[in-house]
Order: sequence, then structure tokens, then C-alpha cells
Amino acid sequence: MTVVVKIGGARAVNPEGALADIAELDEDCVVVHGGSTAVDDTLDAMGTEPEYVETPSGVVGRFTDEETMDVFKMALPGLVNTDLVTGLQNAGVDAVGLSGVDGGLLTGKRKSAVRVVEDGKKKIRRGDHSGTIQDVNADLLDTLLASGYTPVASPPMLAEGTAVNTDADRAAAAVAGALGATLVVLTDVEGVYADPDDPSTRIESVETPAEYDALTDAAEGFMTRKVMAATEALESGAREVVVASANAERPIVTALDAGG
Amino acid sequence: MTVVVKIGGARAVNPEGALADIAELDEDCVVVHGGSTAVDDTLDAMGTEPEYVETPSGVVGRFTDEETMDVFKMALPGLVNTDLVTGLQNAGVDAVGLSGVDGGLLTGKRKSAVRVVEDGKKKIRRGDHSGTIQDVNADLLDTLLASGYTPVASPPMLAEGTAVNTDADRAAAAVAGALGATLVVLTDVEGVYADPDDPSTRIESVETPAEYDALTDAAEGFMTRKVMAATEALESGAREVVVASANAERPIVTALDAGG
Amino acid sequence: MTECIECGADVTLHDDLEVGEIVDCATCGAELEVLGTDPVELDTAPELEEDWGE
Amino acid sequence: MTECIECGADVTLHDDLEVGEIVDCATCGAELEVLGTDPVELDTAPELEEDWGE
Ligand SMILES: [Zn+2]
Ligand SMILES: [Zn+2]
Repeated sequence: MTVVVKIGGARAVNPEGALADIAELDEDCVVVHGGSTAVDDTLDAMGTEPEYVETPSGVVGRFTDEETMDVFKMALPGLVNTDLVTGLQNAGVDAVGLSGVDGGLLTGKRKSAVRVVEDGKKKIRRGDHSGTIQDVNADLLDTLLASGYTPVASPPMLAEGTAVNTDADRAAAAVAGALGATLVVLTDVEGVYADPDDPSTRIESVETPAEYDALTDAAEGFMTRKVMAATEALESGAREVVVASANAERPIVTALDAGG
Repeated sequence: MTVVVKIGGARAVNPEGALADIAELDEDCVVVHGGSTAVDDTLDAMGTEPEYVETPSGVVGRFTDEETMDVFKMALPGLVNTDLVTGLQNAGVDAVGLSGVDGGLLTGKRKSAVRVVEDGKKKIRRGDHSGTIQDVNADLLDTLLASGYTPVASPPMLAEGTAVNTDADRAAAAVAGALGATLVVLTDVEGVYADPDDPSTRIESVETPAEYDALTDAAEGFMTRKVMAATEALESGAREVVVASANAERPIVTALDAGG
Repeated sequence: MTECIECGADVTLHDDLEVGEIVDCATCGAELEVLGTDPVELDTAPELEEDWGE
Repeated sequence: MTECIECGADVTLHDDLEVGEIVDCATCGAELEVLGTDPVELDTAPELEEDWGE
């Protein structure tokens, strides 16, 4: 069995519990990370404001112009990935960092124009660097796993010859689907609750369509994306998806026990 | 036969000639790049001055404090590596980017204190993030090459659990030595001349100790480092070293023909 | 006043029109993208698939 | 004046001493690193291999 672990990329979040856990897993493991806050921090260090836009249906997302795309490369495959790989090496995991561009790991179609709503007006913004994953190069991951390495992958993806932004949760979902793996999505929040006010109603894992219908209903706010990613993972071939707290002492083992 | 190609990492230098050349090589190829100007540009974008120090014997090198090391990760494995891998993918080369931290590709001892000369005073500066490569994980490169991938590697290296700066020419030399490969070092200058004022005296390749003694005598200024790296490559097991101009139309094929 | 490139009817435009803005033709309902404001130039706004997140 | 920690002789220090600076003991030739300036604290300067480039 292979486990795909999605972890946050924020430097503020201490991933040590997760890294130590990965070191003790018996299963083959692929780590996928994001790093949106590292992008914002780097833009801030350069005196640039991050730009977020809202789509007509109310989804808020980053608008990634060319300059922001360069900062994105610096922050994700640069700073966050190198730090995670270093942390894993120190935990005894022979990690190898990959961006979605490496070996065409994550490829698909580019979306350079987006419909947005600004000040109540509908607009078209061009020059966005984002894309949707259609293919995962599972061979590259299998090659590294077979030789004892732990791939640590992150956006950008490669779309029409250009490195572009793509959602890290969806990247993790696509990887889990391509490998037929179990996906463990670690989040800073405690999980999704059938009743957000009642901690005992936490939905710990989803394995059937009926269960993820219930999950979709329960997910609110930014958790919606994690649930959508979980849905994509299951539809594309993942064995199982567990959304779990990154703050547990042994977050991955706990998540696998709960899910398994 | 395997060829290790060292290319500059400056974005200003158009590497397209080299990238197209790599696509047409019959030999297995590993690319190693630097990116010092990208580090300086990024520091500049953040309003920070790059810091260079001079050692007692007159060698000028970057002092890499913790903040600069983070920028180094952003610039080399982040921006420069991702752009090179994208360019190679577009040229038809199935490139995979690696930093020296990935899979412990480049490991060795850290040097955190350096003796420097400032205003004529000898001083000890602590907190430097630099190191000297002692081991290369050739297995990781062989694994990728055997599966049809072209590794594209750059500093940092991993020293005592920390990602640190190391010279990219020496990194290329260490890789070529570990693989018993031919090392092609592409530079913006035309090469090393026995008589710098006579273009016909260019030393095109070195294959024997006597030849590189002559080369060492001829090398001047910053070329000294390239020659020292060439020496290290040969001493550690490289088949041959060719220092050649990056500005030729087919720089690598030309270099291999000249050297072979 | 500018003509709708889909149906030819006059399209009413407000004053602070911006490049990139989408205006609807009141007659045929077509979505028109503002390509320029001086002079006003309109073209059919591209259909863009909306995604739930990037 | 401060004592050389190697030979005990007095070491002459100039006024604008900086932390990190290396001073030589005129008596025994030892290289002494300035660890602090107020009060002055000296220790044997570490031998550091000089490399030709990073
Ligand atoms: Zn109309
Ligand atoms: Zn003394």
C-alpha cells in the first residue's frame, strides 16, 4: 500500500510530528505540500501585495501574474520544499523534492483568463498562471519509491509549456488517484463536523459515495476545497481519503488507524 | 558514457543553445547549474545587499547568513531550477530537478566560521552557511538516468543536517567524478588561454596531469575556480573535463568534439 | 452608445467603463467584454469554465 | 591591557577593537579571537581551513 500525505507548507506550522511519523511508516509514502503563506510572505518581503480575486460564484483564489509566478517558484519548490526535504532527511527519511514540472509530474491545461467580480462588476482578468491537472507521471514516483526514496512534491504544474499554479490539495488528490493510494490530508483544523458545534460529530473518513455526500454537506468555508479534493481523489482511483488534524501527536498513524 | 554539463544559472544568459544540445545528445546527461546572480537579484528585490567577504589569501566569496540561505533556496532550487527544467521539458528533455539536499545528493562537512579580512583586520565571521562536498549519491542519479530522466542538480548541499551553500562548479566536478563522466563546463568567457592576448592559444581540454598543470598556470581571475573544479573532477574520477563557451551555436556538441 | 456585436442593438454603457469588464446586452442577453474604452470596443466575452479552487 | 591566554604576556590592544577580530600576541605569536570588548575577552582563534571558493 502507498500513502500520500498532504501537509501544509506554512513555515509557522511545525511539521515535526508528521515528519517523524513518515519516518516510521511501513508503507511507501509520497508527501505533497502547499505553501500559500510562504508565497504571501515572500511577496511581502519584496514589497508586493498578494492579489486575490473572487469568481462570480464566490470562490476566492490567488491571481498569479508573471511576477507572482516567479515568487511562487521561489517559495514552493525553493524554500518550503527544500526545508521539508531537509527536515525529512534529518528524521531519517531519504526524501527527494519534486515540483509538478519535474519529469512532467503534474500536467494539464492552462487557464490564463479568469472571470472575476470586482466592486460588483463582472470582469475578465488575463495573464493568470494557473492550471488544472489532467495527468500524473506515476512512473517517476514509482521509480523513486522502488529505489527507497520518498518523493516530496508540490505545485507548480506544467501546462502548455509553462509552470503554473495549481491547488495543492487537488495535486495531492491527483497523485493519490494515480497511485491508487490512501490519501491523508493533514489540516490545522480538527476536521469536518456533521454539527460544527459538536466535536463528537467529527467525520473521520469517507469511503462511500453516501459518506462523502454527508461530508460535502458538512464542510464549510475553506474546508470545502479539501472535501472537493477528497472527492476528486476517490473518483480518480484513490483507495481512501482521511482528512485529519496535523496537531495530533502522531497525525498520520492516527489518521490511518481511524480511516483503516 | 555519461556527460555532466555545468551551465550558468543567470537568467540573463540565454541557455537555449545548451538546452537544444542536451536534447540531441545520445549520451546520458546530468545538468548542474549555479545561480549566484539570481540570489543577488532576489536579495536586491527584498532590499538587502549581498555580502561578499575576502579571505586572508584574497579569495572573495559570498557570506551566507541564515536570511541569505533562505533566499539561496528560493533562487536556486526554486526559480532557476524550475525555469531550467521547464525549458528542458519544452526542448523535449524529460528533466527532473534536484537540489543537493534531495536524496542526500551532495553531502559533506559544514563550515560555519570563516576567517576574513575587513578594512585590513583579520576577523572570524560565524554563522556562514557553506560547506564542502565529500559524498555524491550517484545511486539517485543512476536511478533517474536508467528510467530515462535527465537530472538537473544545483546547490545547496546537505551538511550536518543543514542546507548550505557550495560552489556550483565544484558540485559539477563532484558529480562528474562520482559518475566517471565527462564534465563539460560552459562559461560566458571563451575559455582559458595559454596567452590571454592570443585567441589561438586556447586550451580546449585537459586529459593528463601535465596538461592541467599548464591549464592551471594559464587560468586567471575567476577562471581559477573553474580550473580548480576541473582538477577536482579529474582527481575524483571524471573521464575528461572540457571548459567551453556557452555562446557557441551547439556548445555541448562542440565541446565534446573538441575534447573527444 | 455602441452596437452589440451579436444582435446589432444599441448597448447602454455606464461612464466608468473598464477594460476587461463584461457588459450584458439588454436586447439579446449576450455577454460582451470591453476590449478598449477610447474608443469603446466590444467583443463576445469568452466562456470560461469556473473552477472551485486553485 | 589583557593577558594572552596562551603565554600569559600582556597583549596590546588598539582602541576600536571589534568582536570577531583576531589579534596576534606579540610575545608568543598566538592568534587570539576577541570574544567580547567590554570587558575584553580573548580566546585562542580557531584554525579554519581556507577553501578556494564557495
Ligand atoms: Zn445583443
Ligand atoms: Zn602569547
